[in-house]
Amino acid sequence: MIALVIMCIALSLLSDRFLSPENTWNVMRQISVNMVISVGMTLVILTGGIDLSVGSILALAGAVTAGMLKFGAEFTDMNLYIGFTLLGALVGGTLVGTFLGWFNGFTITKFKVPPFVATLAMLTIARGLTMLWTGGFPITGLGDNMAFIGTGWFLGIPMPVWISAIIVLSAVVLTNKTKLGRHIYAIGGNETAAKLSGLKIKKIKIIVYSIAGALAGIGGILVTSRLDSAQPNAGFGFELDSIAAVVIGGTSLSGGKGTIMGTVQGALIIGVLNNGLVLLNVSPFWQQVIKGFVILLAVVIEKFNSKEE
Amino acid sequence: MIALVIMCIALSLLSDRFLSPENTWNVMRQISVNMVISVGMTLVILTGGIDLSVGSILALAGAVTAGMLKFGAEFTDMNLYIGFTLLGALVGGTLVGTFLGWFNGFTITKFKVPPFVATLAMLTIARGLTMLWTGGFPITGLGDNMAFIGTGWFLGIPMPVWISAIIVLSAVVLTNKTKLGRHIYAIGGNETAAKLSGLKIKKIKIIVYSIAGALAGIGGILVTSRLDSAQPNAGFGFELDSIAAVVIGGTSLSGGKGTIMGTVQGALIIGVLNNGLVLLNVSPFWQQVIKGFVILLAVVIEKFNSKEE
Amino acid sequence: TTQENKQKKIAVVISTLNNPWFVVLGESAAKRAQELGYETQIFDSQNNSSKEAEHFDNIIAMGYDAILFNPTDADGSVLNVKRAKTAGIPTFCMDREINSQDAAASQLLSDSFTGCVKLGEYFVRQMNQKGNYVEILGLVGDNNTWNRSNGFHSVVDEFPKLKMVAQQSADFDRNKAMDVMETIMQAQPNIDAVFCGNDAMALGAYQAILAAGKADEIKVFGFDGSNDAIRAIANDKIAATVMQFPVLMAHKSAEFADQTIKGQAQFSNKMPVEVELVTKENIEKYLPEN
Amino acid sequence: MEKQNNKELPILEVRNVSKNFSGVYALQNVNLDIYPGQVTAIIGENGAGKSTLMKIVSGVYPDYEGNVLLNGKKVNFKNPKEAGEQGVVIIHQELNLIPYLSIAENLFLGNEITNRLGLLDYPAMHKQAKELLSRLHLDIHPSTPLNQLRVGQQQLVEIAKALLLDSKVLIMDEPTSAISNHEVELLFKIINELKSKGVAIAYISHKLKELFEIADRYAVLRDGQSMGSGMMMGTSQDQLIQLMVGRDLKNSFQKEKTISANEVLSVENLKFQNPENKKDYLVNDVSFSLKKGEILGICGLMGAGRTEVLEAIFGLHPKYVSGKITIDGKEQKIRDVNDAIAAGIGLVPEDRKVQGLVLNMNVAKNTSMASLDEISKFNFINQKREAKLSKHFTEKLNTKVSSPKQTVEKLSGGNQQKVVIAKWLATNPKVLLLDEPTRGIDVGAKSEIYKLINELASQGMGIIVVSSELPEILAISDNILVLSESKLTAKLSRGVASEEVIMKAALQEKE
Ligand SMILES: Nc1ncnc2c1ncn2[C@@H]1O[C@H](COP(=O)(O)OP(=O)(O)OP(=O)(O)O)[C@@H](O)[C@H]1O
Ligand SMILES: Nc1ncnc2c1ncn2[C@@H]1O[C@H](COP(=O)(O)OP(=O)(O)OP(=O)(O)O)[C@@H](O)[C@H]1O
Ligand SMILES: [Mg+2]
Ligand SMILES: [Mg+2]
Repeated sequence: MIALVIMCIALSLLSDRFLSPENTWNVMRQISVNMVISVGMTLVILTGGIDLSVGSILALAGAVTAGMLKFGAEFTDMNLYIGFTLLGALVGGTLVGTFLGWFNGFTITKFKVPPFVATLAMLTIARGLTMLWTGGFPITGLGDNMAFIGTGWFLGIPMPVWISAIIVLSAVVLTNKTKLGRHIYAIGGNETAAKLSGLKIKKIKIIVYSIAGALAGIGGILVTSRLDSAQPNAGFGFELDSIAAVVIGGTSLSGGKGTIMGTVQGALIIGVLNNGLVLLNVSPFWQQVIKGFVILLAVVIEKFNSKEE
Repeated sequence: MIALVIMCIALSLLSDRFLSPENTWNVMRQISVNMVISVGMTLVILTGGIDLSVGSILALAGAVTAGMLKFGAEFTDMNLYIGFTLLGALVGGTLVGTFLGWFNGFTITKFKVPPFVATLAMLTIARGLTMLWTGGFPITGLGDNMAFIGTGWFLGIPMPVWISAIIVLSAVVLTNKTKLGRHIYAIGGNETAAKLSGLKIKKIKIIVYSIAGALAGIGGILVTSRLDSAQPNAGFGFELDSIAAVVIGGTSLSGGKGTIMGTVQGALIIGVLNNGLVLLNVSPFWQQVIKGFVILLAVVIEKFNSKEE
Repeated sequence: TTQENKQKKIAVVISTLNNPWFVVLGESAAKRAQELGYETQIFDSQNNSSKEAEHFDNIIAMGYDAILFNPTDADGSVLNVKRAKTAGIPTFCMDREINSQDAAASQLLSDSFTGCVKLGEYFVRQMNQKGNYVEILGLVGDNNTWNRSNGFHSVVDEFPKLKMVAQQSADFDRNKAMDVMETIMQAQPNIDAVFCGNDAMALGAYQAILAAGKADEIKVFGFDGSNDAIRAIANDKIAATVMQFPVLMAHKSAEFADQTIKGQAQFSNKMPVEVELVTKENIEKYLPEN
Repeated sequence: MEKQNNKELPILEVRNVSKNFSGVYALQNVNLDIYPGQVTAIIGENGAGKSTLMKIVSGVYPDYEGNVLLNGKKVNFKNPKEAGEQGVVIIHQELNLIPYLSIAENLFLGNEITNRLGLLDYPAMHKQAKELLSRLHLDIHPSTPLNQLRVGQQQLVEIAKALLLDSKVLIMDEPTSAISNHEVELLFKIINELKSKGVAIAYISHKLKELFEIADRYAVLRDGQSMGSGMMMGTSQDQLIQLMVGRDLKNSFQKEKTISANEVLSVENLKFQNPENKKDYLVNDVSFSLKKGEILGICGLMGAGRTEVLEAIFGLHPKYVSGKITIDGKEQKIRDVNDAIAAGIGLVPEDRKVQGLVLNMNVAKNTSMASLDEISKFNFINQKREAKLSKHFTEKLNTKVSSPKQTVEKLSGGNQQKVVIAKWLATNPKVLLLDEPTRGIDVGAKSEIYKLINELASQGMGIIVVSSELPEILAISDNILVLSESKLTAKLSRGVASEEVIMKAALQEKE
């Protein structure tokens, strides 16, 4: 927390733009996709796993949504149907994500493939499927209804921010207030003990990877909607950004320890940093160097701070 | 082992070229860089850590070597000096890698930054430094002596194969026969017990990350030499390939368990697969899908096989 | 007016700085804008449309006066440009187009398709209309890859005796192209030429061919007109490339932006910038000495 | 009334049960009866198969040969949950708790209380948890994360977790291995309450004295086979040992008087500041000395700071420790473990699995861990010397291993403990610190470890033993220190010490 606050104070001193409402919404909107994905990643990492496939799943889900929209639109000219088509496409995209996530969970629990390998394979597979589905070309022109999801405003707040906020809140409730949430922590904390307490380890893991897949799917819809276009190479490298948000947020890669709110902070630190470096007109090459050091510093500050408590 | 053998048999049935001596050397040469990096990665993972920065360190070390060569060449026209310049440049590149690896180890042990975050920061930092050093342009035309390292032959075996073989053998000796090797396994197996037995945890970790950095540096020299050019974006994504080789080779990401020879197999599986898919002229779209499934399959086969024993 | 211009800012958004060609494009644009008295900032989209969208958000929030823009994608970037336009910021596309007639203030395009048509024609002549060739594609999810490939094939596919024996991707990467070419040469003993989606891959492929001792047998064709490739043509290493003019496009775009800001815009909305075929025959023109 | 009627019929019957792990039989045709309202002690050496049998009964291992009958009906539980639902509940030997969850969350894991919305009802869970904890005199808020508790407290939580379920058959697999007398008494009170309610209890422990206090019946396992069963009443300790190990064990820890006049270790004003609270001391101004050949016992209640005394001497917390440590008349600055090793100190830690061993390494490698320098040249390990070293100590300590290449994971607790001791003996220490060296170890192995401690002392080593088992401390120590609330409250010599005197000193500061 303290690292984020220091960063924000420093940036608001260095740039009067930083705290402007536009820029604030900007940052919030920019991190929304990473936030959505990172919520799923947090759950996966809490069980002691990892999911490298989120970026590719995002791309495939976005492409499927876009494809269904265009395909669906061919069937009907009536306004009535368009709404249905949009909903259908959104559900379709999310389901594709969920299914691939489920498949991750399935290979991990059924064949005991290490999560790193299983999801690395899925990273490749889903990317390949995206290429096959799109033929390597973006799918564009998805209509205003679709665009609203990524670019619209509702009650003075950007839609992507609503969506990520709702997902974050649900995840907070899930992790803190539900059985499933406690079981996720239990599995990551001590799998043997969890098993001896009668928890259904396999089922829970499959659910968690499916959730991660579903959220990657929603992330794909957001990205697609914002660009009014599904890009075949969307989401490339997102897995690292997402894992970074989770780990910077204090969640342990060995599982069992961490919070959704920590991840939110991690995503904010990365987002604010990216935004700040651009606001300050740091040259792109230097940006990378500075970014690395600031992340190190932020983590060190948090470490020292949490020790004091 | 069995998965690799099955793959080789299948490929040799599908393509009569696969087992030809040229192609064999090809595969060996192509995996040599990943092999060199993955040896370092294995050591890091054995201690329970991870190193995401190898790709960027590779790029910086390659660029520094190339830069020193060109810069050094300006000073002298004499043949005598060129040899010296080459050696100097090679040492320089390797030292840069070693230093960055040392810095990883330093932040991890001194400030207790999780390895994932520390090396992720280094991934960004080293890439930025590479861009700054090269200005974003490749450094090209490094001379025949330099090219020999990556493309030459010695006693009928390609130089990169010699280099990676020597490194692999040294690492096998290191892990099996030396105190340091034993300590690496002990730390990864049970850090508390290792500490209570008087092992110098911090020192050992710093050494291991430095070795990983040095090997990434050597990898950078190999890549640069092979292409006769240091590319600023060299090594992009190599960390995943390398971790994949280690994990497919049976080393556990939680540390303490695994072997260098396992990693060699992992690197071979990936290398043979890449080679086979191109040999069979599989369409680039399908390649990724197939690659993902074959890796899954390979790991499952190995699992079942090792269970039988 | 210099006084006024001092406060004005121009953003340069480049699809990726991971490729020297785009570094030249970006830096030339920024330099020219600075010469014209503007403050500039370069944004690296890292080949990622979402990243690019973020940059546009930031640029609009920071109140830039114009954007010199090298899009990541013809379709995926349209909304960004429209958003900037709504915010009153004109966008000037460089090198790559966006699929919209009126969103951008101008589009100075280097036409990959036409360039590859020219290259294809030269290729056919060099090959005497027959032989086996290999194609190495760039990133398969990038539409430049397909523009180039399609331009090339629109010519070459007319000649049935020119047979494509392998088509593989090397992600615009020199190292990967070398690996891929090495392997293809194993599967295909008789190759007469290789067409690569950019110069980096062409040089990587050449490196593989050289190591295999087939430098005299296999002709290499690239695309971009990078310095390394020009030198390689001069040294008989590769056969041809297509010169695009990043500096020209960058300078022109910066000047258009300047004119627009000053309210004296006089240029047409969309203009192709000629790309030129570079071969042994006309190499003199492109060598750095000249 | 019904309970009364059932008293003479077993509620749980094990009939000809066998279990093999990849071909090796851990149990063969075992029979066992557990009666309601009675405590049945299951006894046997390490590795006899006690835990395995209990895991079969409680659904952890669903695959086995033979039958298990509950109330006369055949059952085959597929998982622990199913067993729990039918009233068969187990407290596992290994702590099976989740480190980062709170006490309450651990207690209710898998049986959470939810409100009408399906969300967790923390107030209700905390209320129940509090009641339960107070029965065990554990005054810690149920929302405390488990990893902030010490091993003993964790064991109490593990017990509480089982009590939460409405059990008809309660299996306790070494519930007292990490807790001291005071807590054991509490537990026995609870067991007696359960008995009177008609709960059938299976009780496993290596502390024979305990069994005579609490058990009504016994059943003995040896090498996976039933060796006999009967009523505790009228059976002697020697008879039980005879059944367990198949031979007589002489209680041979009669110490020869070999204490020399030379002081090997002296500790003056040892203080260990609590890292989490600067005003608090985990070890408060402790001074004592140790002579060559002396065995010094340290007693105290759970949390008295016994472990901390050893860790402070061993250099584990240099930042927080002050005081003067002298070895062989030379003052030593011990800033880390290496300094301690160099000064001639070895520490056999409290928790052998977490602190003592690298479990997936083999016996030889664990043995040489702290003395690699001696067997290496230019950083290269002389593997022949390593093998010799390991062989020397397995023979000397009579460690049962199939080969030096066997991973320690697969050894029984007693043999694992011997490997840890061997690791320290290999460094040739002048002073050996042993923290709970016989925890979870069977009578046979225990007496071997006592014998070993004696032998080492008679060779001139200075030895400090921390133990919660008073009879053990009384039997082997020349002198005894008692700690209470971080302070030294008594120094007793062999003649003076008795359980009563020690307990009084241990409770001193509390009052
Ligand atoms: N999961 C397992 N896989 C293989 N062998 C096992 C396993 N669990 C136990 N064994 C073996 O079965 C035998 C019985 O072990 P068990 O844990 O039941 O002994 P125990 O009587 O409880 O011993 P202790 O008193 O040390 O707890 C031992 O030889 C042990 O090594
Ligand atoms: N890591 C720690 N950080 C802070 N306080 C601790 C820590 N470990 C133990 N303590 C505290 O130090 C005191 C001594 O605890 P400890 O368990 O070591 O005593 P002990 O006498 O060795 O008991 P045991 O019988 O469990 O071995 C207790 O008050 C405990 O709460
Ligand atoms: Mg047991
Ligand atoms: Mg203790």
